[in-house]
Amino acid sequence: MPDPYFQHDTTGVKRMYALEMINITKEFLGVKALDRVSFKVKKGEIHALCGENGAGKSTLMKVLSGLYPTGTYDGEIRIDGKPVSFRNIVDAEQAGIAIIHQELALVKEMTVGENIFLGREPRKFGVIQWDQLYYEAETWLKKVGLTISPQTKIHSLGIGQQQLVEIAKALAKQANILILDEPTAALTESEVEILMGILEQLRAQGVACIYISHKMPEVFRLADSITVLRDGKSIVTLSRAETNEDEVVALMVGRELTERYPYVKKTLGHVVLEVKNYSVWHKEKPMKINDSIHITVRAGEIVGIAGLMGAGRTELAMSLFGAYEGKAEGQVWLEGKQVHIRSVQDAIRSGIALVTEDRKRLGLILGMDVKTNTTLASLKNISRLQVINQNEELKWSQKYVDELKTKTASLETAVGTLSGGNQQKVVLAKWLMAKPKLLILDEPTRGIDVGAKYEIYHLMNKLAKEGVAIMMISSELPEILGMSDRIYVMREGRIVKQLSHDEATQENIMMAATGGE
Amino acid sequence: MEIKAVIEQQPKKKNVFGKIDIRAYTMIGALIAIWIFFGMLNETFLSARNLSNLFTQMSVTAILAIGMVLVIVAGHIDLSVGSIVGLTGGVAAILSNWMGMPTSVVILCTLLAGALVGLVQGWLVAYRAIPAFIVTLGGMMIFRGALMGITKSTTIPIFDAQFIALGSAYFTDVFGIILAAMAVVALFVSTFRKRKSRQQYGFTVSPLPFELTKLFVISALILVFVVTMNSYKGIPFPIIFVIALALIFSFIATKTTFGRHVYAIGGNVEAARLSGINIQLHTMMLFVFTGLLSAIAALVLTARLSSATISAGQMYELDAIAACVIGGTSLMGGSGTIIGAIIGAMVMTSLDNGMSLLGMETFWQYIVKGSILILAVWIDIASRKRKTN
Amino acid sequence: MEIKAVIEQQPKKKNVFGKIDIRAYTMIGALIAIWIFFGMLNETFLSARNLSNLFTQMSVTAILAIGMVLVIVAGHIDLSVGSIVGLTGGVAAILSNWMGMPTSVVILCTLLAGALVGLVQGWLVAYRAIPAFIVTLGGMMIFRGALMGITKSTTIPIFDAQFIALGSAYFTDVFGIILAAMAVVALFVSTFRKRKSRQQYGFTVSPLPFELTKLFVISALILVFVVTMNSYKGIPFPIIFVIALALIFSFIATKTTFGRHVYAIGGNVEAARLSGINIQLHTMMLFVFTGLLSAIAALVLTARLSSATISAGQMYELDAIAACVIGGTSLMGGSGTIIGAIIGAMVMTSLDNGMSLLGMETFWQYIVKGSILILAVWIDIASRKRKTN
Amino acid sequence: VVSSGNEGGSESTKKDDDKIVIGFSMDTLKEERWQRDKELFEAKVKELGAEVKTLAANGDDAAQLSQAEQLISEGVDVLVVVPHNAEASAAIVEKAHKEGIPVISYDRLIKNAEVDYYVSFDNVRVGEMQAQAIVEKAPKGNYVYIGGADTDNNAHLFRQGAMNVLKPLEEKGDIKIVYDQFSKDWKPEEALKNMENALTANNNNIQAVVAANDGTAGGVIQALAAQGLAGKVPVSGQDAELAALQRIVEGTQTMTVYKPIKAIATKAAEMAVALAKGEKIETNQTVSNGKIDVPSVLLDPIAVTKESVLDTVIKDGYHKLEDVFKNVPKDQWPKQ
Ligand SMILES: Nc1ncnc2c1ncn2[C@@H]1O[C@H](COP(=O)(O)OP(=O)(O)OP(=O)(O)O)[C@@H](O)[C@H]1O
Ligand SMILES: Nc1ncnc2c1ncn2[C@@H]1O[C@H](COP(=O)(O)OP(=O)(O)OP(=O)(O)O)[C@@H](O)[C@H]1O
Ligand SMILES: O[C@@H]1[C@@H](O)[C@H](O)OC[C@H]1O
Ligand SMILES: [Mg+2]
Ligand SMILES: [Mg+2]
Repeated sequence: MPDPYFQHDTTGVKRMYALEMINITKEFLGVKALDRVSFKVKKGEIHALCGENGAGKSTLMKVLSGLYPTGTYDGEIRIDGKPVSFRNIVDAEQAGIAIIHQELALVKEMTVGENIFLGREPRKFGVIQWDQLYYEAETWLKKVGLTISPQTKIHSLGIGQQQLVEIAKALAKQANILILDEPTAALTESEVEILMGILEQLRAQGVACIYISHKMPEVFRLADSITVLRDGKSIVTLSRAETNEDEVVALMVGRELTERYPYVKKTLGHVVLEVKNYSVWHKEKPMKINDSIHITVRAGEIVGIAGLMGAGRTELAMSLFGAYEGKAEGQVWLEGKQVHIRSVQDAIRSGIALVTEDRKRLGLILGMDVKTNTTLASLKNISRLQVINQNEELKWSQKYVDELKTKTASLETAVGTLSGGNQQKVVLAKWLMAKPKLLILDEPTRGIDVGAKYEIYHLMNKLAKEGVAIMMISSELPEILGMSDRIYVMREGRIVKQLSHDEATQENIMMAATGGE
Repeated sequence: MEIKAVIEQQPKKKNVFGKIDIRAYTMIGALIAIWIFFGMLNETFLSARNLSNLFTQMSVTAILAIGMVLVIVAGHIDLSVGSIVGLTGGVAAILSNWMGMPTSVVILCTLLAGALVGLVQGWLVAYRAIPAFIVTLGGMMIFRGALMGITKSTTIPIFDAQFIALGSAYFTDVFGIILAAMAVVALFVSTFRKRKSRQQYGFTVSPLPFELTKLFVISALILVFVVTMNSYKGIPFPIIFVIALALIFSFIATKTTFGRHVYAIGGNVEAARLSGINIQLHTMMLFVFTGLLSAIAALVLTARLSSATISAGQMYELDAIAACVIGGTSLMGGSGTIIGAIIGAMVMTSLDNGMSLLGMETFWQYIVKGSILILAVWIDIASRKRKTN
Repeated sequence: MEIKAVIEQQPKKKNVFGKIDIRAYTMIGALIAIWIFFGMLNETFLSARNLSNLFTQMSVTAILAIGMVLVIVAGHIDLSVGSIVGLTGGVAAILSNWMGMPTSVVILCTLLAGALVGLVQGWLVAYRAIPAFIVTLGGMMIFRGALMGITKSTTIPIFDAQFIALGSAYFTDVFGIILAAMAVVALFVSTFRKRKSRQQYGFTVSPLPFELTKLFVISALILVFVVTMNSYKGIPFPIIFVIALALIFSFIATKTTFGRHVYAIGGNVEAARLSGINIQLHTMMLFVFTGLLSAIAALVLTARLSSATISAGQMYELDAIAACVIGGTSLMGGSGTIIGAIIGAMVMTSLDNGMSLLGMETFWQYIVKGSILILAVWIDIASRKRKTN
Repeated sequence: VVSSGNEGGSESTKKDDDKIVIGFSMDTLKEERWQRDKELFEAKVKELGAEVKTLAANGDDAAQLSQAEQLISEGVDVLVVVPHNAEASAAIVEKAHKEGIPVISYDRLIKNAEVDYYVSFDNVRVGEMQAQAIVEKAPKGNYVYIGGADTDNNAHLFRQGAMNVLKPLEEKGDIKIVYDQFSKDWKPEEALKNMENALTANNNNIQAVVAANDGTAGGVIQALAAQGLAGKVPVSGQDAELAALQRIVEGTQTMTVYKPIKAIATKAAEMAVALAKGEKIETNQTVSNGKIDVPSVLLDPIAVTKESVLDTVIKDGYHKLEDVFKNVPKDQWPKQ
């Protein structure tokens, strides 16, 4: 595809680019993740990199940041017009490149401050200057709007706060080229605002930012230019002014996508879940994370749970699923019968399924294959006398691969090598196979591309139509608004508002979630 | 459809390689190399008689390694197996010699003792969340102490001929042939049933001539084994234990929900828990298995020596763990095969046997064995890395 | 806001407890309980003289545990330390006795040998990605074999009085007092410098009276220790090694980039790599450290026994690992403290010492030691869980 | 800076009451025989009106040193030591002497130290007896030597003794040592494997086996039995373990070396108590330990064969007749 922007690429104009990646090709075991990709970023611009799951965005950035050193890929990288070759991450950092990886890369047992300066600790003769470290860490934390002490251990932070720490860590490197690989996947709206502010500031300082996101509104609010990758090839680079969301989405998926949230009005059945006066205690501290919760979900209904990070939605879901260590009190009724769920086994037996928010850590066994992960929660159904019928196993997992359009080389591919969206589909397949009456989805589309998201929404509608009750926790307001029949808003562990699909707006949800007037 | 096409290749590949992973293949290679090497240096090494010895000598380590694989796969470790061998051996000898019980009762009680000891350890690991390393290190001391206590530190001889047979009898030639025939028939039947079932599900199957060739090769190997053993004295009893246990536990590991859950626990314990797997029960059961297998190993060892001694089984845990790791079990949990562990045990025993046949000095034996252990894993890792690059 | 409130408690809590974690506190409790228990049953147990013995007896395990902590924190293990102790002890004895080298040369060469052996193992683990369990299990055999080879399986006595002093001399009373005074001064100076620095950065510091009380308590403990030791023969040489090494390695672990990077590697190796930490170099260095520390332990042991024997150091790896785990080191990597490991070593030595003072039968000693090991960790785990409920 | 520790050595920790306390520091209690040593020694000391305190080190030099230190702290009057390692325990002697406590070396000689007395059987002599007994049964042919733990100094002494007898015969061409290996940790199963391999390598053409102790002999005999050779090939042993004596009367083991433990334990106890009382002790000879000539009481080990069982171990009360002959039909039992 001819691209006017790239055609300027002759010696004369080179200098305007902070970064040029030319004809980058990278293969994994015969899979071409990148195929002669070219990508250029100007100084002081925010450049969005878009593409479906598995398009090669992260791989391209790993090449750039020295994680895949020179020699493991073909092609050329130039910084400020000068060819560079990175033997490792340190080389790339010295060349002024900082990256926030898509996967959280924090050491859980260490403090926030230590993590921010990991590998670059202020030191004298190898001795760390702790006071200086924490002092500086505190200033970087403030920049990203975190008011926690830098001496807090990472493991006591929520996933969103951890993401903010990652951002602080990258900012602290004060790089000329800053790469953000889906930094907002775990952030709430207000934190996204803070991040946007920071990025605009950096742009003013001449820093080149590469921004990877599946959230189109963000991309269009921020980016100066947008490059679309598809199947490991660079398709086009556009300036924001020249394009619109629909065009970019179409370029990403290779076809037109008309509607993003396929909401349908459903006919509701009987009450499946009824939670009365339910409270959950913190697993370590004498405090309630959830207080006097009342929730009902009917068959065929999609109920959205909105709220800010730390509102306690995940704990509620985990507790209902019998998977939270903290004590719970109150009543849970399933299809008119009171149940006492003490373990995940109880929950599954009662017909509850939970798709967790952290699929890598809690949802999948990354070293095992697609088939094994798919059948893990329902082995009983395909075994006789504990012996697994391997043909049934193949049949069922194949069925879900087909149904969910999971992109995988085979049923025997380790799920760890799949892209995020496809991993999420495997998690969904696992729970669909368990035939739940109540399906709880915790951030079901976090880090997933538009195409895959759309497929998941359709699936949710289909399940609802089949009579499954769905409870969807999400921090993405458009998703909540676009998909839910009814919305509960949570704040500090309590349900503070209930809204119907028609009543709900971005504004009244945020108002309730933040406690504003 | 593209995906389907890819999937269809898979079963073919699977059939070629069976259930054994690449690491096991490297190790089979290493084993053959070791055999050829010793065979060239010493003519008796590859004689039927020495091979028979070799298989018998490896039996105790192999039995222990079978249980150890699963424990390691689940992300734990069992340092107490050697001491359980000692303790249950002592129990068996006391029952047989001092109390004059018949062999059947002795076997039953010994297995029970092993399972019980494993149960207690398993409970502590699973339900009290004490690291297995600590529980079994403690267990190692406690059981050794208990052995010294109950036997009053004496050697207890076994006189019961039936008991002794467990460790040193041979199957008659005819029985061996019958066994082989049964194995071959079972192999054919199961393969064809599997083919048929796959076809019923509409899955592709590998071409018949290919499948047949494979079957004939395996059958030939079984026959060669039995004929070789028969050309000496027949199949040694302990080896039948090893083969039976290996088959049973391979089946458990690969074909049952229990086995699948164990691998899942080792792969990601949190994800396994959230998939409704009862982590604690599974974990406890694994230690019951190692306890039970240790008791079986104890019976074989005690029978072979026709006595129980207080040093019996000392350091066997390290042999068993080494066998697992040589055979491709990852100490991080989540992966490992029983067949690999058996091959690992065979590699180590072959080294011991070969070097002692050559009359090598003790200190050289230590050095060579240590070096080969490292070298084997090194080569394996290097070759896998080359392949991925 | 609620979350804020919770988080702000954090730094304050840290000041109260210092750098030692809760596990270490439980273990100090256990240690005191053990001491009181044995002290009640046997009047000599708490005598200055026996305490002096006790500290000397634990020195070798403690030195090994210091290195082991870091290796385990990084997610590895070193099973070869016992054999390295044996081998380097043999090297030292050969140099001293057979070749008549002066003690200084002997020490230098022994340390070099230990570091070298560690370097090779570290290289295999770090740069050849062979699991440490395998490398060091192999190393355990190789080094034991090498020891038998070089010493021709004989015991080599040491005659050099200077060498022997390393293991069995005492510091004079005056020197002990001077040491104590220096330690107290250093403690005060460093605390106040730290306070000042914190204040300059605008951080809150704990109230002065509180800090002073803490300082005085620690100073008193140091004094009590020195006075107790002096009331027998003075501070035993080996203990000074232990204290010095513990201080040095605690410093490395908590205050230097090297140490923190080791914890990062153990906590999340991917994160460490993405932060540009040279994983391989760090890993290799850890094994150089364990090699070096094993050599130091070998010098102490050889000097104490005034001879090198071929069984020296056997099974010490398990003692060292047990000491670490009792002291709160997680075998999953990422967490563990040096001071904890020393306390762990002390717990185990106290048990050995106390039980043998009571003249308990050997088999009971095994049983009790194993049980206490499990019990200590059990109580610790249970108490932590109770707190969270 | 450094003090050698001499000046601090006070008598203060010594018990003031006039009761004599003997410290008994043992290498191990793991083998059957040491259990007996302990019992007999303790009984005799008590009989002589003194107290005894025994500690066993489980075969660890450092542990033994620690335990000796403890006994010294407790203020024992005399220290009797069964050293795990001959040289390593020199440190014990030195420590004891600093406190003015005399040391008796029990069964194994402590080397390179000023040991006060030595009571023992001669280990090299044990090896010689083993080989001698076997040579009498099989003057010619292929010999196998199955040693003890390569890491145990005694194992080397036994081997040395055996070779004193065997080497000249080999040079003469009468016998040939076709296999010679140690057995890891004295383990019977190691001996079994070694013997299996020896038989295989020589196609069963083996006429005699010198095994270092009864445990290893047990393993050897198992291997022989599997070839139908048990009882046909002479096998030696040591320690007069019950299991071995049973094999001897059944005819599968040729001999064991009985170290009359009662004798050594009694002698040592008497010497220790006398020493504590400051009495003079008569010895018949001295043995050089590399540093001094140690006044010694050397007891003769006794070779026990089928013929002499009755007059040795059974007569001594070391084992009971009915135990030893348990597997022999009662009508064939010898008359006592
Ligand atoms: N280490 C690896 N080994 C094998 N294949 C890999 C590896 N890393 C990535 N891939 C493959 O390369 C392709 C590109 O992956 P990449 O992670 O770059 O996609 P992405 O565009 O970042 O997707 P997402 O939006 O899900 O993050 C995918 O097909 C992926 O499966
Ligand atoms: N670092 C922390 N320290 C103490 N309590 C915490 C911490 N992080 C979270 N919590 C508690 O857990 C509760 C729920 O947090 P969590 O992040 O799971 O909520 P959530 O609504 O699921 O948000 P998310 O969007 O991150 O999933 C919070 O209200 C808070 O009380
Ligand atoms: O009596 C023997 C003893 O002297 C040796 O040290 O260990 C083995 C025993 O059989
Ligand atoms: Mg990506
Ligand atoms: Mg959440």
